[in-house]
Amino acid sequence: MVTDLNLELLTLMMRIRMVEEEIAREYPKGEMRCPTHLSIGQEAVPAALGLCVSIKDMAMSTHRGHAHYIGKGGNLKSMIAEIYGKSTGCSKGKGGSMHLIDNSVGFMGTSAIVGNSIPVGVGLALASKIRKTEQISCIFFGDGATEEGSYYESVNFAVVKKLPVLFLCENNLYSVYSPLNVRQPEGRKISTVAKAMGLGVDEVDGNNAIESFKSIESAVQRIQNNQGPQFIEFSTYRWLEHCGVNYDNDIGYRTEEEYLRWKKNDPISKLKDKLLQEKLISEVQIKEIIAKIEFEIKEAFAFAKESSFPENSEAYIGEYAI
Amino acid sequence: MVTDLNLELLTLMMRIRMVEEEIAREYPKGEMRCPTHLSIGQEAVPAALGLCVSIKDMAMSTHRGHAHYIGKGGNLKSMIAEIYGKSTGCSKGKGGSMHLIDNSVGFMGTSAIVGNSIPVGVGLALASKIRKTEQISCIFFGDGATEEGSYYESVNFAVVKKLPVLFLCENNLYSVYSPLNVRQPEGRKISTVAKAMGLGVDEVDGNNAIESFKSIESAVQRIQNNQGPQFIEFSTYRWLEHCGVNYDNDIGYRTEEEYLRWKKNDPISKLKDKLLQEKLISEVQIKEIIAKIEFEIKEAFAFAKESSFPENSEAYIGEYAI
Amino acid sequence: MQSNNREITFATAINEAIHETMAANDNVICYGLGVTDPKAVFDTTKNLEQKFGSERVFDMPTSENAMTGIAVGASLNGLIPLMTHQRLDFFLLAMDQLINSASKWHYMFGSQQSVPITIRLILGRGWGQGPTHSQNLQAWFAHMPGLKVVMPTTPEDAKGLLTASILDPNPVVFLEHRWLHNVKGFVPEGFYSKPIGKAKKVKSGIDVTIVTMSYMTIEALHAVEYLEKMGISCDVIDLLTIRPIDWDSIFNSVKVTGRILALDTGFTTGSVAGEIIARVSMDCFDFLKCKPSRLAMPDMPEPTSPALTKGFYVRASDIVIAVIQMLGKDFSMVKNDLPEPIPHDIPGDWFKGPF
Amino acid sequence: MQSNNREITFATAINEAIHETMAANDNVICYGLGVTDPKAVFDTTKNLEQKFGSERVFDMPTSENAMTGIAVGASLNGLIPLMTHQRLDFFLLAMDQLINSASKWHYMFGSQQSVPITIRLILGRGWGQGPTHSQNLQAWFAHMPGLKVVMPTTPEDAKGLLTASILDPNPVVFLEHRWLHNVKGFVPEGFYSKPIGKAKKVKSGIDVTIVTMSYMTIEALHAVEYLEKMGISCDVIDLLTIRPIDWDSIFNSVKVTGRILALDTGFTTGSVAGEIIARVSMDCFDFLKCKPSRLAMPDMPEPTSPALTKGFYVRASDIVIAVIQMLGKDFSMVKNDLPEPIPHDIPGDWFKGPF
Ligand SMILES: Cc1ncc(C[n+]2csc(CCOP(=O)(O)OP(=O)(O)O)c2C)c(N)n1
Ligand SMILES: Cc1ncc(C[n+]2csc(CCOP(=O)(O)OP(=O)(O)O)c2C)c(N)n1
Ligand SMILES: [Mg+2]
Ligand SMILES: [Mg+2]
Repeated sequence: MVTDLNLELLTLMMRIRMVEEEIAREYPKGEMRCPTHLSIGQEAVPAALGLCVSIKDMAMSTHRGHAHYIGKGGNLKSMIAEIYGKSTGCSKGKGGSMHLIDNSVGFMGTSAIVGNSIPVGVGLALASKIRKTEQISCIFFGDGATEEGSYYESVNFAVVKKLPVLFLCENNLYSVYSPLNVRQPEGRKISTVAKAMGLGVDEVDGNNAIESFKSIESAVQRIQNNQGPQFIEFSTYRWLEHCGVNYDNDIGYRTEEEYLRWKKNDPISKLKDKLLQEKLISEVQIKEIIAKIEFEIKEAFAFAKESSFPENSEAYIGEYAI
Repeated sequence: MVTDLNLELLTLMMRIRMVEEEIAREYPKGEMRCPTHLSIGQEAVPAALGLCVSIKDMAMSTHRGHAHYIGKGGNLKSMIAEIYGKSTGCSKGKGGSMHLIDNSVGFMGTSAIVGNSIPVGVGLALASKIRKTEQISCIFFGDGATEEGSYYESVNFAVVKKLPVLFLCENNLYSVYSPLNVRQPEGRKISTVAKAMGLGVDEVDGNNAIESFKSIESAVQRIQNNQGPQFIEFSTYRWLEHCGVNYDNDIGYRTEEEYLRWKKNDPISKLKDKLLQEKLISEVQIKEIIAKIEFEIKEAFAFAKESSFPENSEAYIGEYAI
Repeated sequence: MQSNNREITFATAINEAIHETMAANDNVICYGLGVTDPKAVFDTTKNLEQKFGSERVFDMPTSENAMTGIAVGASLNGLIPLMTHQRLDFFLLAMDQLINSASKWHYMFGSQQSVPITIRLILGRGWGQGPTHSQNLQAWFAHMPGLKVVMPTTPEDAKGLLTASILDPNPVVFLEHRWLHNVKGFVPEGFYSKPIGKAKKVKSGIDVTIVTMSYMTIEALHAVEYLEKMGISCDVIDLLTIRPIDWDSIFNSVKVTGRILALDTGFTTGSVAGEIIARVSMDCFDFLKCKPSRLAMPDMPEPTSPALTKGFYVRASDIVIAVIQMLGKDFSMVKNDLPEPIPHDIPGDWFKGPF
Repeated sequence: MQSNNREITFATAINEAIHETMAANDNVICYGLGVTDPKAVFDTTKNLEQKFGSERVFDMPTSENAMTGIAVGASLNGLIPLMTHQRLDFFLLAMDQLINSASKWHYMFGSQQSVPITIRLILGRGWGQGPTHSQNLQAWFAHMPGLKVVMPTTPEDAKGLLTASILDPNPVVFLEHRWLHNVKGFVPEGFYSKPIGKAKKVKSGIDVTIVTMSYMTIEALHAVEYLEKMGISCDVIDLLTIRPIDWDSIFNSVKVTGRILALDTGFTTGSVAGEIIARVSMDCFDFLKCKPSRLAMPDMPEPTSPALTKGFYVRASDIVIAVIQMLGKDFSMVKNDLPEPIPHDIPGDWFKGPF
């Protein structure tokens, strides 16, 4: 059981990583014509969440949503096709990388506006409570989003109404190129404020998939035990530039050393090495996993590339639901 | 010295109360044609603030701004004339009761939008810091305003930049007719969250003028000693209806008992009785104070009533500064 | 629809619409500041909590932006939220959620999900509401793809259109002019709905088309009565919905009259009335017998002092004069015949202030 | 003004304006997300922090609404804040402070204090910006009393108007179209300013008046060049300021040409172009030789896929066709002669995405 979980975590993280890497390889060709925010380095939290909750539970995410979508079990082909702007995309090409959705697995959407999806996620939970559907709403957001007023408003309401919400803050130290200290007081923790607001709170190494899993698991339990909305702050780091697919340690907003330190703390290698060391997994198995993922990715990109573009007339359809 | 302060506090509170009472008496005549929010029962905090800071220090306030304006030393005639919509009003009749201003004493304005004046007050402090004017910015707001996202955004920025801001939260338990518990989690204190956000914090009986004064005095000192922005939560209570001049304990959103309990806790009687008991003041003195204030009020109302209305054409002037 | 008609106020009609719709559909919830308080948002939310319970009807924190996003989220998970704000001005805090989320969700996620929320906004006027309690910014909403925007005048239309708005699968901004809340009219009992996007001809005539909305319709009807006595007949079209606008009704009328006057409760420049003038000028150019005309609020914040709002609002007399000018007749008596009511800053004796 | 002209980009012109103005006035401060980062808001804020220090030039928390209120407060206490947002869409969070505070402060406090703030907003288009990174909502701002709204096209105007905006005693919304940032033009060195509220005739002609703004002026100039070859001459008026609008320039032109085409980068319904059509139809009715015309963005959110934005934008060919139609001539060859550029979703080769 534990072995299975480890393996599943590793596999899911590798899947996220390898998809993002393939996007990074293909992106310079200029066929994925939309702003794209990768999660390389941040795979542990989305993988852990995905394995902790069921597909009836819901997730909301941000501009940096690929990993959350894949973690929650979203259809890979539909995501890649969406980034390519194809009619088979999960949003039919209307939304692009920043607007992913797969309702069939409870991945309810993402937003390109910082902080914007947080209240939407709380609303999902309000409906879950009133309609007694027993779903949990899991809201992903970054450190920057906690500077938006709507974050506090959302937290306050969730606490007042004791809603089944799990707030997942991936603190990767940056908002675009801005380090934390120009945006938030030095020494103040996001989780401390969350706790004072009335949330149940945990803090965890977001590059440790197993610890992240445990933290989420227990938060989910607390929600299910009616202990009210929960919050977890994950420390993590993105390896590539904020938007786009390149390394950018040279441009000067962060140091190569900092990057290397975090790279050493790679969530995937850490788990893989541990499992190899403890002989819970073999190199052969890993190769098999890689092969399987590579195949899936190939399929997904082929699907996306072969899919047709939406008819031009589609642009003028969909203003209103009927 | 202490006696003087006590006397000043008492006098200023009585001034505020008696002005509000006169407004309440005159309002039903229908000549003050604008929404009007009185502060009867909440006189201690505005009086204490006014006596703690100098006129070069600045204050921003809300829809419930009469008391803050008077406390800060705002011109009484101009305020009453403004409520009557006269050209001699502090905003030339353009703003009414909810838009008071007296720049000559650092009373920088009020807003009819909940939470709206909080960031404006922080901006005043930013300029004070950058321009090295040594002014403190004092921001009055209610418990309801702490539900607005802009409050948190403002606090965060003030803490990041260590601005000379004093946040004064008058918690009177209600936002219009809504009690705290439908808006904020039971048991969570506004000051606890403020502290977690990084503010220096105090909590005080906002119906005790001397305690309020001491709390403000020490917060002002901390700001002047570069200890960063400060926050004080004052517990208090308004006696009359939210907007308008009537008692409304009968309509059902709060109990007569609650009101009577708070009425017993009247900031003015408390201080007056204490001073009388300790023989720091005599009934004769009090009568003199009352007579003096009555005279001022009479003058102010006469001024307002005798002042002319603005020319109709004034409505079309002032869109832009030139 | 029941045939049994009764005279009730606009506010009561709103209240009935919510009651009927909540009874008809368990997923409808209703919240907003003051929704459950003793004043019940000018009586429009009376008895809802008692009837439908505090899970479906509740007060909220003063958090306009998040509470709008929460409505969006709740609607994505099966509820049908109706939110109320006592003034449009407060809702400016929620433009991110209204525009970046609600209005685009259906389109940007490839028509998979819709956002059936309704936002009731009350439009202030007069009695010292001043610059930030009186803004009629319907032009903003009417400019936004993905929104529907409803502005009824009569109690009957208000009830039917609020029902339709709540049950519409799209985000609807429902605008109630404060000066209409006590206007009475015949209203059917029971549940019924009226189509969003259909204007209504409230008066037939051949000389001038008057396109109007919400409270301006009241002034227009006064004006038309006066004009009738002068032998001038107007075709009066009450828009009811300002997005999408019922262009056919407008164009058909202008093709008959050849003259158009568009009225608006908002600022003049960039008003919905301006859009109507523009479309009529483009689409009915050959039918126009004289230059089109528009009457809306001055391009100024609304001042607070009653002295400053005298003559500030568009009144029946202004409408009459605009119409007469189109026909090239004498209007020297109009201001005498139709003086501004005294006091000019309240909708009627029922209004005792302060809101 | 120095006579020494050089070709620089729009972005550099913006950067120069800020440098010059900050040097000229110690009270000017400059902040916004990314203002001090390595990308320097598309190079427009380059070297400002180095030159003027981190007290006057700084990055900020992602708190659009409060940071706008903070600008208002700072301006009331002697500073002159310039704030930047990388997209207009993000600024929707700040409508309360812009509308309820900044735009009304001077009026509602009886003209005692003014709010000299400038908000730079960048307007997105193309390259997958999608529904929430591409909104051109200038019509909202142009509707608001108390705001000034500036939308320059050329680097020279951008520099002079940004200087004027910063130093104007009123709140100014300064709109920069992303597709203009790399456009080059002659720009005087040193400090200078151009008057807000004055439109500019960028081409003189007698057949049709084209009223345009911002990036649409580029397309209009392409169109006019083509039209000239056909013997059609256009009077092209670049608005530069959309509140207050320079009506005299427009009316004077229409009185000569008798024909008007208004262009806009925003949604069609309720656009500034619509307001222009409305005013021209009312104020120049007797001069109009044919129905007025308008070209603006479809009334739809902007989709993300490049396939869906093909033909979505108003292009030179559309302008040419609209003009030719007014003159009743044949336009069958236009789409052939002026095809949409490939790729259609970038302003030029310089643009490498993603923003
Ligand atoms: C309201 C708003 N402001 C600014 C932006 C520009 N922006 C896009 S992503 C981003 C960074 C947000 O940082 P964080 O929340 O920490 O997420 P991360 O990118 O680090 O995952 C910003 C500021 C935006 N999209 N929306
Ligand atoms: C943004 C906004 N939302 C709602 C209102 C309506 N309103 C006016 S005063 C008020 C109560 C605010 O309560 P609090 O901040 O505690 O101040 P108090 O009235 O108790 O002094 C409300 C909700 C408003 N003016 N602005
Ligand atoms: Mg981050
Ligand atoms: Mg209160």
